[in-house]
Amino acid sequence: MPVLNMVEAIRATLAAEMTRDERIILLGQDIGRNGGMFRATEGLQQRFGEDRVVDMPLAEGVIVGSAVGLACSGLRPVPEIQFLGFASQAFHQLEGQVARMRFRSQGRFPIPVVIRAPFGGNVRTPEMHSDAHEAKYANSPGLKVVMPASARDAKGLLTEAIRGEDPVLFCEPLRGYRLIKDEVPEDDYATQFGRLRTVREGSDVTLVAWSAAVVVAEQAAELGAAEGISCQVVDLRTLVSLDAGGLGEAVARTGRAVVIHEAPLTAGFGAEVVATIVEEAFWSLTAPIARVAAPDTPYPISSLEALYVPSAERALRTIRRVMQAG
Amino acid sequence: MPVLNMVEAIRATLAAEMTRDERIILLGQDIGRNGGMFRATEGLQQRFGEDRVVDMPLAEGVIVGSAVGLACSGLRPVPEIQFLGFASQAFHQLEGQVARMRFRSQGRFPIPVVIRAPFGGNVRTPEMHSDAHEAKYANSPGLKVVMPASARDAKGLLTEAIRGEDPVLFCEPLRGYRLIKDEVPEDDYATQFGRLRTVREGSDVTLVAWSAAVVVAEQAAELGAAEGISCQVVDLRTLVSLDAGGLGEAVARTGRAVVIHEAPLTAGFGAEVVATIVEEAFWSLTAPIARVAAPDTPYPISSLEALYVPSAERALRTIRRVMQAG
Amino acid sequence: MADGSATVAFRGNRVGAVATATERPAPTRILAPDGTVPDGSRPPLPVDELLAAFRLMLLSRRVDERASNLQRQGRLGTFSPVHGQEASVVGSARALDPVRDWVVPQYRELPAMLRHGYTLERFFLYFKGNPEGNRMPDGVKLLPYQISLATQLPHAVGLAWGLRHQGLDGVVCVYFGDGGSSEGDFHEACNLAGLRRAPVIFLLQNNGWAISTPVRKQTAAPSLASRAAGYGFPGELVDGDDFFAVYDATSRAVARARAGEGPTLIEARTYRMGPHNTADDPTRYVDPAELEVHRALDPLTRLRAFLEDSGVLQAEVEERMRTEIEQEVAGALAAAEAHPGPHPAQIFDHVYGEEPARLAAQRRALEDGL
Amino acid sequence: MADGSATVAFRGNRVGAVATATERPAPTRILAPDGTVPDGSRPPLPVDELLAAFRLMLLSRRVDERASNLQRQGRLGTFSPVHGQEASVVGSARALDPVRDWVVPQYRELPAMLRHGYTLERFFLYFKGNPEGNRMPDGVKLLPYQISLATQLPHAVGLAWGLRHQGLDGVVCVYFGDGGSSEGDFHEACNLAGLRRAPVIFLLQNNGWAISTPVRKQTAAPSLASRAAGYGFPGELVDGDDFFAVYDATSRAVARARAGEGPTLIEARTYRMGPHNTADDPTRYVDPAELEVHRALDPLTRLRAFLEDSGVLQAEVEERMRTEIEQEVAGALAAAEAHPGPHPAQIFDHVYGEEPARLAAQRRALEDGL
Ligand SMILES: Cc1ncc(C[n+]2csc(CCOP(=O)(O)OP(=O)(O)O)c2C)c(N)n1
Ligand SMILES: Cc1ncc(C[n+]2csc(CCOP(=O)(O)OP(=O)(O)O)c2C)c(N)n1
Ligand SMILES: [Mg+2]
Ligand SMILES: [Mg+2]
Repeated sequence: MPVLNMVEAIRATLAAEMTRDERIILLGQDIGRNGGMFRATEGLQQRFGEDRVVDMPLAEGVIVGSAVGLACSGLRPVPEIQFLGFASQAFHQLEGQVARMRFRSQGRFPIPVVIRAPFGGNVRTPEMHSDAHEAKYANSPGLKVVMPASARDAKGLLTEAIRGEDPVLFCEPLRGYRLIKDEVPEDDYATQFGRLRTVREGSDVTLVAWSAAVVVAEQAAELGAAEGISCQVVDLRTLVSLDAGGLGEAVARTGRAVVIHEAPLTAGFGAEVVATIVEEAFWSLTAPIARVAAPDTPYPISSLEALYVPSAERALRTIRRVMQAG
Repeated sequence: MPVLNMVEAIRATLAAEMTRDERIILLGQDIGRNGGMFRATEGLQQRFGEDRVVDMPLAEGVIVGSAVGLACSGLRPVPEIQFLGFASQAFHQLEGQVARMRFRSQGRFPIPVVIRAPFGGNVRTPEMHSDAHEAKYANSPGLKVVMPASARDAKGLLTEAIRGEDPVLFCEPLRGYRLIKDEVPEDDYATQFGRLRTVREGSDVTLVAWSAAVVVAEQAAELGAAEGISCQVVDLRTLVSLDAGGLGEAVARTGRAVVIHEAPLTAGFGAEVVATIVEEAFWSLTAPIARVAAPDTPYPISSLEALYVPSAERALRTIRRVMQAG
Repeated sequence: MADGSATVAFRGNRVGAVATATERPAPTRILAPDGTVPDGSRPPLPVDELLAAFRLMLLSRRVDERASNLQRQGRLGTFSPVHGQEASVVGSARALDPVRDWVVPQYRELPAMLRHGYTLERFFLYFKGNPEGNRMPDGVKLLPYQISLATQLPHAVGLAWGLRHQGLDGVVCVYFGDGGSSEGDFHEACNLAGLRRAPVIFLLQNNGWAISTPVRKQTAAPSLASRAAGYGFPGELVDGDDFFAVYDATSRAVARARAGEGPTLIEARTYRMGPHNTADDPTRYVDPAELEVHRALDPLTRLRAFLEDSGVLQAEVEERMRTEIEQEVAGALAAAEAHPGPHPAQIFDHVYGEEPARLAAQRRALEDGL
Repeated sequence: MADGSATVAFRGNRVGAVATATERPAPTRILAPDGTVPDGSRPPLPVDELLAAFRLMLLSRRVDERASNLQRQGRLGTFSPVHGQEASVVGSARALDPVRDWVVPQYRELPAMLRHGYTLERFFLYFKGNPEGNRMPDGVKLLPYQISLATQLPHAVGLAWGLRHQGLDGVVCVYFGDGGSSEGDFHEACNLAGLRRAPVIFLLQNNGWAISTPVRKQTAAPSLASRAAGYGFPGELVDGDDFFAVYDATSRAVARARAGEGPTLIEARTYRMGPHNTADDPTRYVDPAELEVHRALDPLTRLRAFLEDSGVLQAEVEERMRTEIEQEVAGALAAAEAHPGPHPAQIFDHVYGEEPARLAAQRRALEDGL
């Protein structure tokens, strides 16, 4: 099986799906000749032409908003927002339009639109480029929110997203584009939404994460192992659809849970994970569930980001605390 | 003490603060001659002039965005967004600009801007007018999120918001504008953020709510009392700043908690409440914390909204379940 | 240059480059307020087309009255009358071909929607709170009502672009107001439309008001049509109370779009004769004198005068139309009132194509709770 | 009218109302690319002003080089050079009065910021990742860098309006690019500025590119300046590589704004000679021939030629400037490198005026963890 990094897996998947289905067109800033800021669309304009890989003007609202109309015309647009932070400019189109057109039209106009957007810290970008906004979109019914943490899943989940009938916000970890590398099957497969992935088995505590934070969780699990703490690591993969049952079962196995994410703590998606665990696995809990998140401050300037984004060391401190509790 | 409804309390507070501080100016759609959709600014333009009560063009982004600049010039703007759902059009200015200018400028430019916006269901408005988006803003560091549930608090919290140095999203319950009526002291007072209010004492279960859902919680408590369930009701009042300690104490007293809110369940602020309770009062819990929220669907058309918005009956069913647990 | 402090003004080829716009342009007009055609041209429309248009305007006016009454009786929710804007809506809609063209509405364009294949029954259903009322009949080329102002403009551009991408020759006509034209979505949509030469017509109904905000507080632009220049396509200001002027401008825009020449912005200057919606009290902010001026420009009266003068419309014909309309409205209302109404679980329908497990559980919980 | 099917075209007073804009207007120019003034007028600026402007352009060019080198060495973060746009930035900035006027930057206007009171030391600090670098010195009338494109435009309008509201006579000059001009914020800001006659200058630097997107893929508008008409204020297209043209247009805009006549949109047509930023590789998308054309229009060379021809600038004078600049840059860099660097808890500073208890607890936890 070939080993690909995440951006390669995404590029290959886009190419494969575009070959399979003529209705797919890509829209975004600098995605054509320049191949995208991170080369996710490199070579695709040459291959599929300017009509299917479209350089868009600098206006996120209409990148997303025109995708709604393109979908109504029968196409399957896959817009890219250069950085998830700038999807805020399109927030009204995302939460109010992309997410609701099917409902509003009582099924007449499904919106099979996949919005790709990178995000995530520790890559020394300026303000707003790293912001983890997933919770806002998870609280926007009608949207699905997908956050792969491996190249294999990037392919499987993107395939599923593109072939599905529902709008998907597909968030890609900036730092993982090149750093995350794993074996990606060459055959055609789609990874069902709503099923978490057990990344590592463990018996003392369950670490719950998604996107690049899964890597942090794995590192923390390594550190924990060195101290004799056995950490299970689960990757949620899709926040909507949430695998509530799987989450409950995973935590029930260890009785303890730590959630790790890059977004600020308050009202981050970690809160939903805790609430879901409480609903699904309360009686098996032997310690309070803890969250490791960014503090409730805006994403800081580059020299301070290593302290801001949850690290394996910070996660380990919390894991220790949870192990001592109860 | 005079009894005022909520919109009267808000109007009186705006007038009092504008009299006290010349730097305050109001901006919004239809707030002048028309006095606002719900008459919150009725008579204020006549009294303070067109320069201080400004009818704005139909563009939420620049209503919020120009407030940032007005604040930088030394003024204290109080923009109104006609319905919180349309703040989505200004989302990039709210979460990216209003919330962050102080941080970005390292304190040089504080943004003492209070954005007022009504929301909430069961008033038969069209799509988007009733949406409860508070969780998205609570996950936007730099903003404070305030949600009064009584006329007295509307005055106290609005006064505090306007006099403070921080940007505040001040959400007003549409249904409560006229229905919520209580005694409002005539003297000058400001209600500190970050302190929940105990609305009703009770010993079996703690109901946590904010804004119009507090009324639902009180009704549910009444229904519960009839069945011999003693419900404590707490009103969070400010989501940011969150009274985490007070919340933990309140729940510790009963050992059980039910959170009630109007927003869709997944990643709603109820999740944060659960997570916070777990952090603050885990060992005193005798049953899983439960959430009563809207389903994970867009706000529906008027004839279906009574089923969508949490009702006292629905809350009661959950309370019973929580009482039977454990 | 040693004493470079001289203060003579610069000269340059400044003239061509400075764009000032202070003149208020006059709207294109074919039909005078008294129903005559001053330049003597005979509007080139077949009689049946003229009668159909007039009938649709009459129907619209009647639905406004009926629906307002029903709303007062609590039999219908809040809705926004078309009153005063009939020529603008009908004149543009009838220049489209419902078989291949699309209409993207805001919420004040009922006759355009009807002409395109929407039904009065669904209209009543919708305003009685039934979500089915916002499902456009299959095959009908209409997007649903849009509550969030101007958000439909990017949709319309995407739709037009998508049609063209697929080699279809449809044109998209998107409606919005003077208020909506201030939203960022207007700008982004126009700019993209220009770039992609999308076959889209931006039909801006400038009816003088955005709720209580008069257009002079909405913009300092002497005309909204003039904005098209900033996107590289034509803009046209027409008398929106003149059926012919609107029909003609739209027809030309359709022809341009169909021929691959791209978008057009049409500003139809009209007037909202009624309240913003049935919950609004315009006496709080509308100057009665201004209203009187516009009453004299009533688009329906104007077209009737022309049709009567040209011998196309006789009193009996209008009478017959009115009777038919009465029956049509009554029939649609009865059908809507006989409708079983939405099932509670309809809250969950059509949210997703593939329903997440959590939502399915919520659906079951609701059904159990009933 | 019986055979109303005739197809003669309508006639109306269509002419005045149709706005088409297909001609590409020529930018205002005073100084020819060879440094001569074709119409013979003597630019009315004092010698010391001319030398100060030239020196600032020289400084900017030098900082670009230095900072690019430092970035390659890993001593500085990614930044966006001004290279090619010096006349546009300096010409506009020097027409402002730093004592009362404000500059609202995007991120590519270092010389305008320096002229207004920002320091090179802070510039280096900022791009070394120290948040202090984005704190404008007290009293200096400058907003911080803005990363989110075009979001600063509404701020600038609010600021200008606020100054006027308080009876101050300051003018706000806000910078943005051809890319940013496509954002909805541009439209909403311009429209409000027109309505409030805000004393604001929209200084649009059309440098041909938004990262890899050429301006022809950004808009179909023949000129971006033409958009001003749609907001009721003047727009002017100037040669952005001509210091005098930019200075002159800005001066007139300042005068208008100061006199209460409201906003102006200035499109300075220039060219980005370098990469978008130090992480960008323009060879992927810039045609080398196009770059050559623009190299010949270099704004610095052009102004130098004029100054030398007019006897204002001698080789020794420029040499002396260069030496001073070298010292200035080295001094600022040394000071920035000597700076202790941010304290970790600075993450928490300036988020709120009144810090919520939870944030205070997070601060303590971080400090404990260190
Ligand atoms: C984005 C948004 N902001 C505010 C509103 C509330 N609102 C509903 S209608 C209206 C005025 C619309 O005016 P205009 O666009 O001129 O259309 P008209 O009602 O005159 O047909 C407003 C402010 C809304 N529906 N959407
Ligand atoms: C809202 C937003 N969208 C996207 C980006 C990413 N981005 C940074 S610079 C840039 C191009 C800007 O072009 P232009 O406005 O012409 O300014 P220039 O870089 O040419 O000075 C883009 C797309 C951003 N910073 N903000
Ligand atoms: Mg209007
Ligand atoms: Mg540019």
